[in-house]
Amino acid sequence: TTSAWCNSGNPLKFASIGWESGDFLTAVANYIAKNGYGCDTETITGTAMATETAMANNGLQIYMEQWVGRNAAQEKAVAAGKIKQVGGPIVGGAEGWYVPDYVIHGDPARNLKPLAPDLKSVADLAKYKAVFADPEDPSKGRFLNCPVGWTCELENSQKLKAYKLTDSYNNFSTGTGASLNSAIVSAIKRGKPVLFYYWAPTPLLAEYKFVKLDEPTFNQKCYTTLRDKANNAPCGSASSPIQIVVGMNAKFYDADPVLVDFFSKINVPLDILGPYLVDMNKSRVEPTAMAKKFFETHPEVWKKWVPDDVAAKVASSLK
Amino acid sequence: MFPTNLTFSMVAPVNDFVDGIVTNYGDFFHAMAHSVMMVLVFIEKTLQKTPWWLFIGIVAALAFVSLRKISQVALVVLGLMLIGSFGLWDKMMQTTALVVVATFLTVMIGIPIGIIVSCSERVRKIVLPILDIMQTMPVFVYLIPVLMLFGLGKVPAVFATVIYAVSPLIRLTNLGIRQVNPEVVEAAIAFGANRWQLMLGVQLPLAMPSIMAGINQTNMMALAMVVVSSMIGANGLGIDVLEGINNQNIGLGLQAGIAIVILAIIIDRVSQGFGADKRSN
Amino acid sequence: MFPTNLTFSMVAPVNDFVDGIVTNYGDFFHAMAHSVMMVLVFIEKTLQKTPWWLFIGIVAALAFVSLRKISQVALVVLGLMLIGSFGLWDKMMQTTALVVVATFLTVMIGIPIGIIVSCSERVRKIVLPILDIMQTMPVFVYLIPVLMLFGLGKVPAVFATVIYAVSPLIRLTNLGIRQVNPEVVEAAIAFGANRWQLMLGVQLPLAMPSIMAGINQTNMMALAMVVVSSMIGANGLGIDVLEGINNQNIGLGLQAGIAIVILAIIIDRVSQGFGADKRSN
Amino acid sequence: MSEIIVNQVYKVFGRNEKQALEMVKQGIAKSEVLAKTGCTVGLNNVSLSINAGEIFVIMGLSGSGKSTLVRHFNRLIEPSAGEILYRGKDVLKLNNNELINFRRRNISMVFQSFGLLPHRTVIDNVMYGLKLRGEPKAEAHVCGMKWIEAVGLKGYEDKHPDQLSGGMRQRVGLARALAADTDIMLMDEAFSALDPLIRTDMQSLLLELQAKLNKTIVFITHDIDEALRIGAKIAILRDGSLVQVGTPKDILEHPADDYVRRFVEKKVH
Amino acid sequence: MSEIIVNQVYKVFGRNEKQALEMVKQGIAKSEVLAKTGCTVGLNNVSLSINAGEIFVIMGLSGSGKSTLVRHFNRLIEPSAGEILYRGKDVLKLNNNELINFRRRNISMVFQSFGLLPHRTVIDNVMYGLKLRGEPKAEAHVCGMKWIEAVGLKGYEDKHPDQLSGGMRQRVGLARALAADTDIMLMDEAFSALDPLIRTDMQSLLLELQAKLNKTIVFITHDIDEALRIGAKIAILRDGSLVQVGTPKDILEHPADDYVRRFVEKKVH
Ligand SMILES: Nc1ncnc2c1ncn2[C@@H]1O[C@H](COP(=O)(O)OP(=O)(O)OP(=O)(O)O)[C@@H](O)[C@H]1O
Ligand SMILES: Nc1ncnc2c1ncn2[C@@H]1O[C@H](COP(=O)(O)OP(=O)(O)OP(=O)(O)O)[C@@H](O)[C@H]1O
Ligand SMILES: [Mg+2]
Ligand SMILES: [Mg+2]
Repeated sequence: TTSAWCNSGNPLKFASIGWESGDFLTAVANYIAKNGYGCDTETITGTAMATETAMANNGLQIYMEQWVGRNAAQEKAVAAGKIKQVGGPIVGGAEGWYVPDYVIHGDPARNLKPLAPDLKSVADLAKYKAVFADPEDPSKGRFLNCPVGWTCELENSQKLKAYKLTDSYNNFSTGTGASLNSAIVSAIKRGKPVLFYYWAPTPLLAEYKFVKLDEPTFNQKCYTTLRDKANNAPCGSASSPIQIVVGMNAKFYDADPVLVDFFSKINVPLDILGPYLVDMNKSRVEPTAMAKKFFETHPEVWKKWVPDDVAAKVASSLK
Repeated sequence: MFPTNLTFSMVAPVNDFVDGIVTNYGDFFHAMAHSVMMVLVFIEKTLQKTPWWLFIGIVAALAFVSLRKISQVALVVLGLMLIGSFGLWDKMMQTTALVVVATFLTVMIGIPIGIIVSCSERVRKIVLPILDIMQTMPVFVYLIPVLMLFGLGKVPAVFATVIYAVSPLIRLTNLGIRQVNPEVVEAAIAFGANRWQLMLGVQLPLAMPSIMAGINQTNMMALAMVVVSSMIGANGLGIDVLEGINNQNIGLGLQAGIAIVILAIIIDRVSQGFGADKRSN
Repeated sequence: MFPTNLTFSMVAPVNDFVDGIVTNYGDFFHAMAHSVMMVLVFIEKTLQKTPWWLFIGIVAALAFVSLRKISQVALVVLGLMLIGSFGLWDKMMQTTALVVVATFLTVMIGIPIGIIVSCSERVRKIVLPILDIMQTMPVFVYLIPVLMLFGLGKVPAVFATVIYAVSPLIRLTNLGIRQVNPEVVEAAIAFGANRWQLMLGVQLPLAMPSIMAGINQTNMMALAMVVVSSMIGANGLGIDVLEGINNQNIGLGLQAGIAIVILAIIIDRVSQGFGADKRSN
Repeated sequence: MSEIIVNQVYKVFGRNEKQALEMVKQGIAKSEVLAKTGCTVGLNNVSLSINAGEIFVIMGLSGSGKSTLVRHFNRLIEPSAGEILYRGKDVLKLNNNELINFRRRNISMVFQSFGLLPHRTVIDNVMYGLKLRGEPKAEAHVCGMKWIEAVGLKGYEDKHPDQLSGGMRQRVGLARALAADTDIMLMDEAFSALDPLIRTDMQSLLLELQAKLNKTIVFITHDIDEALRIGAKIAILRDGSLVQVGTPKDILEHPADDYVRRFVEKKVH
Repeated sequence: MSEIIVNQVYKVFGRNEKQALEMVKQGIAKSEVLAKTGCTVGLNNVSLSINAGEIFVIMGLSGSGKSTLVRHFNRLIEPSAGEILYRGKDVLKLNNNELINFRRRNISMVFQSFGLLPHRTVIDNVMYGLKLRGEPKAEAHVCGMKWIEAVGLKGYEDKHPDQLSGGMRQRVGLARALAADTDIMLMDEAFSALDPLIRTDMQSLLLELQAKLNKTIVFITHDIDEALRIGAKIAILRDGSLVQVGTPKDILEHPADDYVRRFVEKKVH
């Protein structure tokens, strides 16, 4: 089986995604495309801004982990037909508002008392604003929002209104994923309470124990108000169910049905993925090495994605 | 390619080391950062509470004292009005608080160090590589540990800005002082100038053009750091730039960018005016 | 707070404008960028193919010619070896290609403009605000359109680096020339020096300390842009820094950061050596 | 034949040049103009003519405008009013190229404050004029060394100006002007920092040059003995105005006023 | 009583100071030392003593070490060997504070190349010494204006040095040293750029100061008339060595060698 795109001499460029699950998926797909389909592959680093821009302009072809409806630029490109989205490489992603487990249950081993024992849902937050006090303005709590410009930032800002938390919590922009992550890790290491937005699958959620706060069940009408900046009286709702897809440039999509078929079949089950992510984060294993390990230990998963001849080539390249 | 048998890695030990510090001393550093943060918050709140016309008035007055030209003052006022009419007034105030504090600290640190460096060849040899490190070590490398130690937001932003912006000021102060005509210095010494008098009365005034170029660079670099500051949770104009990036909203980013540029030019012109040679004839 | 009835927005028109350009002229710009990229790729490939010992040898020879001190040359060699033993040799070569090309372009652009600016008060008044904009307009604001026009990677990286780094060089060249003792200039004119001879024979040599300070800043800023370059798809040391950030791998980032610093110091010292006053006595 | 003609030249330094010039033309005194406008009168209605091949000495009180006057000859200063002719051509109307050529070939200058290039060695300073007009390096070097020797600086050719004494620096400036080998030489207190022995040698050198090569030399000095020894004509300035021009004999025997008399008095008694 | 005693002072400029010093001590000539080591001999075994209240004149060829010698008195230059005493105290052993006080109260200097502060006005330059030692501003201003008038620069007190003529700059330097009102004044060719009228005034001023206030004045000049007029003693240097010291009469009547004879010859004939 061969690829029309690669046979005509085009390099196949993957976006380097910059978080563990994305890096892992990219490494897996890259390896198969290269060794199974004989493509000339490349993974290009860049911020989401740069890579999303390049995707729309055919500077890159493949973006292995796109969250549908969670990035404005991407939505625009999809709507304009410049990016096609296929498959479901990960099923069962999650997002929401989290607090470390020790804030609710305490941690005797570290001598941490439960500071918010009755915290279960977002409705309880107002009561505990002093626990999450904002150092810049201690009369309110601090909610660590997701990086500026992401769709989740807007949703969370609207949710603060919907949950009537604007008087008791400051909406704190963390700027980037890295600084959000660092702030959380720092709080955990020091045993301090912290309230934040996060998503899964991620090493952070896989590594530490967190409690996800309950939200009203998903409701499309309310969700629409959450995505409208101008709406000052939104109603509460969990975010829409998560759909993770492979994004590809439309030109590539049109040119190469074979590879499109491959990409749309890729799927790594969460229970396999989770430990890999922690491993990548903790012991700093390179994504490519991780991919090889995955090929060796879980042939039953990836062999379903490709025709036998391709599978054989990949298998033989592993030796 | 470099032979692989010669390679080693410092990744793991460094990570462990940082982890250890955050776990064991994180609270201490957070407490330290808190007082600095309170100062910053206070300035920001004061600026934000100032009515916009009063703020423009004060800046215009400053500009007049410094530049002595009505046309320039008018441009300053127009610039501020433009930022306001972009709807960026509040964010501008946050950025101003940050930048003014960072620039102030930088000047307070940079000029004395520049002076010390100019006085001794040995000190210069030690300080120069440190400056190189401060200026080229990518902010993000040390920013994550700093963030973990000091908390999100303003404090690490000021910290990073000062580290990044102080280097050209030190260098140019040093250069300026070293370029002062030795005959003039000799004359001052001959009349019994002590170190202090020599520095304040002769070397610094004659080095002023270089030092002002250093302060200009400090201003520029401090404002160039506004976006980085927002990446680590400092409010202000940088947030709009980030939002513009992440949403491919070029207009939004450009608006904030223009506001940053206007702020830079105003701060620069006013400070340069104060340092300029006021010789009338 | 600024009164909201005075606000307006330029977000939508700007976005439309950029969209239009990209749609209509994108291909043309991409083709243009392509040739620049081929030069960069060629340099990068050549550097990467050079055996590591040969590369170190060449740099050491250059350092010797410039610095004339065995101890300094030894440090240069050690620094390069250290980068190699971090396993960053290839990435270093990519970064070197980018930085050397960007620095070269910056110097080629910056010094002549600095000279022109020094000759005319009117030009200075026009150029200065442009420099302010180039230095403080956040890279990301114009990077998205540039990226849309030129594609990912090296070309926009060089573009951004030159824009960011050229400003201090222009300023310091201008300052240095303006500070040259007017009596010396007068004497040269009296003997019939034309503009060219005056500039090359008198003003530039006497402005050298300032110009070298400008080149130093250019080097520093070019290397400070390495991370930004990697954010828009240029390979090199910046990638490890980004990865370090994204994965909380401080050690990885630090290693790359150290490599960047070493590179900066080597490039700086060697270039400063070539510019230094070689007066023996 | 007149080599240089200066015709009703005025020069005012300062911001209110126009206003001050008006005041000067109305005959208001230099000190009053200074007090009222902050402008300094450099030259006040100076007219004179200098013959080819003569040594023309300019004297006057410190600050009376001597340096300002000679700077007009090679147009380092533009006058506020008036005209300056070199061999009948208006120097102020030369275009840029003509001016450069005029400075390279026809006129050289020794500066009161030396004006050496601090980054060049003594020999490079002396060769400077020759290099500017593109003479071959080897020849220029030979010529430069000749003049370095003539001014007594042999052995110092590779030093930089800051390693020399005041008088040595002055001699470097002298050698530079001599090496340029121009028709006119402007010498602004060119011997002021020299000891009497070297000074006498240098005076002889000038006389010889003038006699052999027929150079026109404009010489500023404060030393009346020197003026009388070498000057074919002497001009005396005061507060920017020309008080008297004449041969040494004229000046000694028929001083125009008390000021001139006091100037030359020293010699008389 | 001896105000200043110079004892076997050597000064060599350049990198191989030690080696060159050895050569000088072995009696090798200045030009040879220069050719061999690249070092310039500034002073060569100079010993002399200057009495309180006298005007001590130093003469010598350009480059013979006059400026170098007087710079040793206020320790702007450290000698390569030898000692310098002020009222019996070794100047080279003064600690930093003592040295600063010595320079503020006891010794002032007029520089050959003026050494004015370019960023300050004339009056600020003249007041500089007074300000350094902390005198009240008003008094310093009065004193400064007095000396500006004395040197004939009234009206120019708010100008900057670059707006003055050479002789005017020199007079600013003079006024600055006079205003400092110290026991010793070092005057390095302090009148070289002045016209004869002002120069005579300045000479009288010096004589008056010396007579009335008993100042010790070390005066470098190239003008033998001037030396004879004001000098109580004259020292003559050659290639860094002291050739003769004596009263004007001594020197005129019993020149130590041909060199000295030629120096004073001009006067004799
Ligand atoms: N800083 C210096 N570096 C090197 N050589 C110097 C330095 N200063 C002076 N010299 C040398 O020392 C010698 C004596 O110089 P000095 O200035 O004392 O001469 P001088 O007698 O004052 O001459 P003049 O009458 O020309 O001023 C000269 O040969 C000069 O080249
Ligand atoms: N660049 C200038 N700016 C302002 N005033 C000046 C400038 N140059 C000269 N002057 C003034 O012009 C007048 C004449 O100066 P000039 O230098 O011609 O005097 P001079 O006759 O050469 O005196 P000296 O014998 O002291 O050298 C002086 O009063 C001086 O203050
Ligand atoms: Mg003059
Ligand atoms: Mg001297």
